[in-house]
Amino acid sequence: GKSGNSGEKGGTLNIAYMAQPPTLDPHVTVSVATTDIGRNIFETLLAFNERNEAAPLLAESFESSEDLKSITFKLRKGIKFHNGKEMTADDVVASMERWRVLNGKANTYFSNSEFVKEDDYTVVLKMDKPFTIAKYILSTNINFAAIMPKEVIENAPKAGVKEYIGTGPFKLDEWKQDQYIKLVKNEDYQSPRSEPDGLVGKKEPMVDELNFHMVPDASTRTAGIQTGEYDAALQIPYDNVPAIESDGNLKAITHPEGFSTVVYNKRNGIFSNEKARQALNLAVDKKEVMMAAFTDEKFYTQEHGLLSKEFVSWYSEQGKDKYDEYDPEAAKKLFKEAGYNGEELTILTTRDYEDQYQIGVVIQENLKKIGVKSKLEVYDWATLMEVREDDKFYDLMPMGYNPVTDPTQINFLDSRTKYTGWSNSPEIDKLLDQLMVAPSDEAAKEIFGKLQGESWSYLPAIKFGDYDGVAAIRTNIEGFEWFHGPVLWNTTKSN
Amino acid sequence: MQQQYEKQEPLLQVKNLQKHFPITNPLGKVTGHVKAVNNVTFDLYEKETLGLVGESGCGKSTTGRTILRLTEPTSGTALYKGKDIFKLKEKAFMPVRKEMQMIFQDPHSSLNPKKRIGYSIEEPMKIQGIGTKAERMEKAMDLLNKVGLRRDQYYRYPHEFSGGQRQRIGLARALAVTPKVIICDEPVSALDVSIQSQVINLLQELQEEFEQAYLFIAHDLSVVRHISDRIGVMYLGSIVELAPTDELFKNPMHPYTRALLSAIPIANPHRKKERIVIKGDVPSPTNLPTGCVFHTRCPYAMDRCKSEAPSITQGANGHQVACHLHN
Amino acid sequence: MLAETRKVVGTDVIGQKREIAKERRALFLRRVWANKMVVVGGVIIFLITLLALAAPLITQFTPYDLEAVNRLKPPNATHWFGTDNFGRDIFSRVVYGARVSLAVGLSVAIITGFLGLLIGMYSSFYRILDHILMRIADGLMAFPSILLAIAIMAVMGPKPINVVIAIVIVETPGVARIVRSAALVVKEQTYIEAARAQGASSWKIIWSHIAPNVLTPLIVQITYVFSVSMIIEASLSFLGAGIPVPEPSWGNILYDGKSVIQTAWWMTVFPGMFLLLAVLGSNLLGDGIRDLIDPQSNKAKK
Amino acid sequence: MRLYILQRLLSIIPVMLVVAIVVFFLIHLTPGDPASIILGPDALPEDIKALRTELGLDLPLYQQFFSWFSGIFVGDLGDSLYLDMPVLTAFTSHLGPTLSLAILAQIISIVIAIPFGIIAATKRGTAVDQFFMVFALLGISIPSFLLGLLLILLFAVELHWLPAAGYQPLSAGLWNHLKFLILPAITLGSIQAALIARMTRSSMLDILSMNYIKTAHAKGLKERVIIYKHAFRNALIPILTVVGQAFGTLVAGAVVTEAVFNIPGIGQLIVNAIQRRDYVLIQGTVLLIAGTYVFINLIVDLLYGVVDPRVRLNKK
Amino acid sequence: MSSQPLLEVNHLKTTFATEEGPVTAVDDVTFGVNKGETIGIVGESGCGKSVTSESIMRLLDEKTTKYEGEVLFEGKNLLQLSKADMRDIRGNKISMVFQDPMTSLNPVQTIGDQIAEVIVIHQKVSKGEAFKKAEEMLRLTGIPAPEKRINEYPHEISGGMRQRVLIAMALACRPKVLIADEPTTALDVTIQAQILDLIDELKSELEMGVIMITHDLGVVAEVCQRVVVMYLGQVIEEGEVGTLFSRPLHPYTRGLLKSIPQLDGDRTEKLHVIEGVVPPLTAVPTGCRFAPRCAFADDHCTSKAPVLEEIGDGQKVRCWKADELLKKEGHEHNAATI
Ligand SMILES: Nc1ncnc2c1ncn2[C@@H]1O[C@H](COP(=O)(O)OP(=O)(O)OP(=O)(O)O)[C@@H](O)[C@H]1O
Ligand SMILES: Nc1ncnc2c1ncn2[C@@H]1O[C@H](COP(=O)(O)OP(=O)(O)OP(=O)(O)O)[C@@H](O)[C@H]1O
Ligand SMILES: [Mg+2]
Ligand SMILES: [Mg+2]
Repeated sequence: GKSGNSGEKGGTLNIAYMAQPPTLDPHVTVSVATTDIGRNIFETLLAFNERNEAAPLLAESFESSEDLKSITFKLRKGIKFHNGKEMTADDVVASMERWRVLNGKANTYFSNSEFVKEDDYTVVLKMDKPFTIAKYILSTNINFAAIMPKEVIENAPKAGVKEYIGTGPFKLDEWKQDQYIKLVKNEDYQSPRSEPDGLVGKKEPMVDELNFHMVPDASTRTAGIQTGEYDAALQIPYDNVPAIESDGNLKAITHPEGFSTVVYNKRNGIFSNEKARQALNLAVDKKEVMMAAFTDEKFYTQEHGLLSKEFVSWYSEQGKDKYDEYDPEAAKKLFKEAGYNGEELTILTTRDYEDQYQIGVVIQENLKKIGVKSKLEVYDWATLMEVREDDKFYDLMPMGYNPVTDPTQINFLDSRTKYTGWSNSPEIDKLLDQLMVAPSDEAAKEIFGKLQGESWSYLPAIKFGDYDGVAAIRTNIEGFEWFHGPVLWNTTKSN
Repeated sequence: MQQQYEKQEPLLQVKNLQKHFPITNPLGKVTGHVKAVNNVTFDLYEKETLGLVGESGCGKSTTGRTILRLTEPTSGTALYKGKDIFKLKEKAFMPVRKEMQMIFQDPHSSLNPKKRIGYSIEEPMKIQGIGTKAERMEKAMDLLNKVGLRRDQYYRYPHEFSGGQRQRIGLARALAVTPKVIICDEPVSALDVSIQSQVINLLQELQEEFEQAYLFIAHDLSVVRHISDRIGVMYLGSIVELAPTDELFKNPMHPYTRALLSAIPIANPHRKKERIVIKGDVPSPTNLPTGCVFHTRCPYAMDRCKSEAPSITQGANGHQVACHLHN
Repeated sequence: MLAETRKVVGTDVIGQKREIAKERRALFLRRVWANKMVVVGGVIIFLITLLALAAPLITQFTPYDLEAVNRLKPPNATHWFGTDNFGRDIFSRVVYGARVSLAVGLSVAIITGFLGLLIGMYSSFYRILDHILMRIADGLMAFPSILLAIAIMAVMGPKPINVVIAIVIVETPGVARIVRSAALVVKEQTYIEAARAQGASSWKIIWSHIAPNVLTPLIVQITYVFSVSMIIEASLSFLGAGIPVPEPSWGNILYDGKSVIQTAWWMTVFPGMFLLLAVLGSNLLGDGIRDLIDPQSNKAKK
Repeated sequence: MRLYILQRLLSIIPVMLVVAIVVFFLIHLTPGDPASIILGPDALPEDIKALRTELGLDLPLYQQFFSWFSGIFVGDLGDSLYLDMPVLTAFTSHLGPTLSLAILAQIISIVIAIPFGIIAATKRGTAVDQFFMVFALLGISIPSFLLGLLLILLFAVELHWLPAAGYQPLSAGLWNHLKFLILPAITLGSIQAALIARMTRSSMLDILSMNYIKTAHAKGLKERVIIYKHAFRNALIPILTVVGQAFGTLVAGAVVTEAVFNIPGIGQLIVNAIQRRDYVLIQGTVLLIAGTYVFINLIVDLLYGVVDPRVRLNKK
Repeated sequence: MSSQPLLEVNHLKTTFATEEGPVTAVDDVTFGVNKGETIGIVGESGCGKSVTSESIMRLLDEKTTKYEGEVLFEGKNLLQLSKADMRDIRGNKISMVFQDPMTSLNPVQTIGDQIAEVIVIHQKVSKGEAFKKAEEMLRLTGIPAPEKRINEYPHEISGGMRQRVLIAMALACRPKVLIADEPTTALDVTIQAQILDLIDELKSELEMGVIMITHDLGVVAEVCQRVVVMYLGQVIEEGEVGTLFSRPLHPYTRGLLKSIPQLDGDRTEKLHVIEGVVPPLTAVPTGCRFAPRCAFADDHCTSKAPVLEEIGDGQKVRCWKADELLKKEGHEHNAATI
């Protein structure tokens, strides 16, 4: 809660955004756009505070039972939906039940659990086994557990609800497909009282309108904020940052954006052999990878940890030694041992995410240096999504992931999610299971350390590091925060 | 001469030839016809030159083109050596093509502008597989010489020639394969008199040598008179009079023929003569007059002429005429 | 008398023919030289082609050597055209990129030229075929090239040849239409009738009489296609469906340069200049060749 | 005449048929799944399957084709999978920006290209001719994503004369509407201008050597009158053809330019639809573009008749 | 003859710049036209008749053409006139009927428009009046129902009518000089006769000078008062029609006249031809240009170019042997032809 509400109220905040979300229903999609825009409309029972701890938002408070098999949520009273109806336990149960089925992780971990109403302002999550990290999953900010009115939930089609009614500080006013999404201030918004803290605490809609303009071309976003057409522009290309910084009216804001990896195909081809995976780990210059993709140390951190440094509570040194290894000669030998004999490897990538493509280029060059042939297969994102499901199609796939808030959200670890790459480590699976039922946070942390170590030796993927994104705002914007996405309440615009 | 013909079998017999071009509206629906050729009947004998004269647009070229099946006839027959060539399939017609050639009226558009004239002249030989490459080239250069051009012009393009020269190239092309019948569509109209006589002499020499028959279409009656054995006079798609040359000039029977003959300018400033002026405009070929096609402009038109089309009558000396005045 | 001239000349026909042919060649060469457009265009294209072919000899770096620390360095003694966002040498990328771009431009131009000629000619000649082919062409013209490119690349794999196929499909209908419209006019000319009168087959009429007369618009159109296909390739890169990288093409160098245009002008200026030169050269060459093969245009020449 | 127009309009049907079949199978053969795109990369297979069922994507291909195709005949192009609106609505709402842009670009290109072409033709072989033609070639040598960006940097970022990107409908006022379109229209227009200028020049050259131009000189007319009144109108047919085609391609989507200037037009619609594998929308849009194409060609053909009386008769 | 010719062409020389170097298509052409007189120009195809007439009007492409000599009209040298002054003369005081009626009319304008246009610019009358005049001109040329034709396009009327439209256009401003370049080549004799009559009538009415270019010596004999014979870009003989036809002096003229097929001639006899071919303009013979084909040529002829000389009776000839020929066969000839 650094920034107060010093600025003036009112005005319209024009934000240049990258892509239109498929829907604003956070239950049905993992789209980041849905999160970034949807978090202004919808709220959750729990959300992360600045230390990435689960904290109550629509809940007044929450409490785990002794046996860790249930969590009780006390709801805040007097919260009104945008349609004027008051939020009660019925709405919460309906929403949470729908989310529990639709969210991938929740569906796995809460498959035998249930939300039940205790009274109008109390809801209990009942689980079949102790589950420590349940609160983190509930606070997830992507594909999040938005609370909507019960009636809306009941009429919701599979592809997402059509009426976007939440409790958030802004209401949806107009969605002009592929042009803009306009939100207006929710005059009846009921804010938590405490100081602003991450996604919780005091939230006050300061501007009258939030206008998300869909501007897919990055150069155009940059130009648009330079001319003042936009007040904020997200995902500014790194190479445009100097231009932003040299402009007295503009400010560049760097923020954690995700982590970079290359995923192995562990079911078919050479990388089904662990030795080959380790060979690649030795062959790739991780600094060069990060540099090529993210241009400057300002924008990335070389980091071995599965969760980024901000997740202080999860930090562990395990696996760092493996991360630091770089030895092309040894790599060459190891590849031989793994049975490599001159075949051409396929690196699957897309230019829709430029960093992934650039990582692909660097990997290819690094492989070439040790005499391993490879080709880049570049597809558009939609095609990539389909072909990567084919275990004969590729050997390596550079992939970036949004920051995760707990280890269970890392796709490539768990063999049971059947995520592309097809990890198959009983060891990792076992550690994940243990982690979830760990009796305490300390125990969880220790298990996580083991998990991280194991993952660096099994190598389902190589993590290259964490990277930042850059947003640009005009200097007359105050209170613009970045926390797992833009935080636009409490933001003001002066003239 | 004509007595001679009677004994002989005609080489080409054209009977009741008709060619109507459909006029279509934008939808492709036929709204009417240009009756370019209505009733043309004539015989062409070996070694003979048959002149064909008439008003511009009366269907002379169309007659020639139809006989070569460059456009399909509407009705009628054309017997070449006894075979009806209109009934032949395209393949079976090919050998006949070899024996019939045409010199086209328009020297500007009848040569491919992108081909050297040597190529154009050699092409008919090539199509019919005559000679080797060198022989063909030799012959083409020879032909150029014959029609009064220079050998080194073999490599030139049509646009480098004047209209008259182009007409001679067309002639050379028609002569490249020795055909039996040549349809000469105004082969000398763009030439000045000196070259004109050169070409006419050449045509006559070749006729002697190869026993060719010519259908000779022209405006210039003095030329037609000089070269033709017989002359047909066309008006609005029909042959109105056909007679041996001297007979026709001595004794023109159809009023149109008379007007035509009287209008010939004579290259002698000391001689003036009376001209028969025919009034009115040529009727449209889409909307032919009833009865005799000439009645709208005929100074002697009778009631009968308006309603009844005259049939061709055979007169003495092989003189045929289609006119109510003469039967 | 005519026979006499024949004899006189006939004695030395061979010599004379040789003489004429020699003169012709000389005249043709003189015309080529006199045609400034052909000379300038030809020299430009020749030089670029030479540069592309000699790429390994004149470049110090391969277009793939990356050195992330050296990214976006302005032109200097080692990197004549500077470096790109991977620290790769732009000079070598531009030179090698010429290979891909020229290959795409040329192959698209040649293939569309050939197909367009074929389709245009036959549809102008046969009515029923015309209806079928032109409807298909109309339909194909409506297809966004990006859709075709993505579809083809997705189905057949991201290979340069598929970029060519995609552009060919999009560009062919236009070429075919131009050829057809010109051929329809030519078809009605008397000289076509004359060829028919001599018994020429349809094949001969189409290919040796109509075809040479539609060459002028065809050449103009295919030089246009040559230029445009290099640009389309660039645009496909922009939309993520261009020449599969990291193979350099002017298109994808330009595209990479676009995001750094404010800080690294050299990434767009150099490939852009080459693209411009190639377009200019090909158009000049095309116009010039048209003038050369069009016998009529000589007359109007000074 | 009316019948003729009707017949021409009916010829849309075979075109549409071809397009419909090709686009349907092309897009369905292309990898990518709309359901998994809507649900995102981490969606569970069951959810994707359920959504596929809901969207009717699990039916056999031919069945999908026929249900879509039969809809066309009653004017139902289906609903977009992604955009939550009927295809027709999506198309018409994106058509406005595209049309405005296309018209403005066309005006710009014509205003530049035709005088250029005419002057180059009348000054054939001189430096003026060469300068104009090289200038015209610049238009086709710069990819639009680059030209567009350069224009933005110059006129929007540096000079602040015009906005960088975006779109305002005509209802927001003429200037508000136009100011967003000027730069993209120049970007597009410069490409078209190159082609039109070249065509104008060559067509004018043909006409200027015609006999009737000599007749006009012999009448004592001024050079300007001869060029504009006698020559230009005769030269217009091939020019019209390229203008028509150019306009067609503009309407079919100035994909890149619309992306650079963020104009919500047909080009953006189709690119987004492709990236999202919005089958129904792609099919419908391509079909409608084909229809537009046929329609534009019809107008061009009718204009031929206006320009040249001979064409009215010779129509086959 | 009359004191001052209406139009006088003096030593006109027209040179084209071509790829193969400069080509002089018209070289030293001199003749004049008087009021009410028709002068015929005849000669081999390609000898420069059209270039001569277009040079008078300065209609050739200025960039590639060079004119020398002078064309005097009303005391002014047309070759030196400013463009604007020249425009005043074209179509107004001197007009021209082109060789090819099929392509000389603008296909996209109505006939009325095209005729009225010339009237509007030269006579400064309103458009409506100009149309009335145009209609009147069409009627004069014998086109039936001109009020209907005036709204038709060139492709809708026949070749003969187009020819008449061109004549109407040329005569619309009642010019002082009419240049008619083969106005009847494409027409049959009956229509040809009509058109010639028309030109003749208007000539007398307007006191025009007419330059009639034609191949048809019959036409020349019927309508011209004087004839100019050209060969390879030069005038080789000029004279009164009567004189020239009865006493041609230049061997080429003689050959030409002898080549005409006579209506009452012997058909079995071969037509006379002039031996040899015309040399190309890029290789004109030094000396007399006709010498290589001339039966009378000697060394003097092939080495030295003759000049156009007056022989008497207004007859001029460009031949070294003219005197000789005149003496030798003057009387025989008269007997032979007539
Ligand atoms: N392909 C065609 N379609 C329609 N009408 C035609 C066609 N060819 C010729 N005609 C018409 O047929 C009539 C006769 O034409 P044709 O060319 O045979 O005349 P012609 O006697 O040769 O005239 P000319 O002496 O001018 O050459 C004309 O009215 C002409 O317009
Ligand atoms: N623009 C030009 N450039 C070069 N040569 C030309 C040009 N125009 C005409 N000529 C040449 O000038 C000569 C005279 O041509 P002109 O048209 O005057 O002949 P003509 O006497 O009118 O012939 P015809 O009777 O065939 O009309 C020809 O040899 C021709 O090739
Ligand atoms: Mg004819
Ligand atoms: Mg002439």
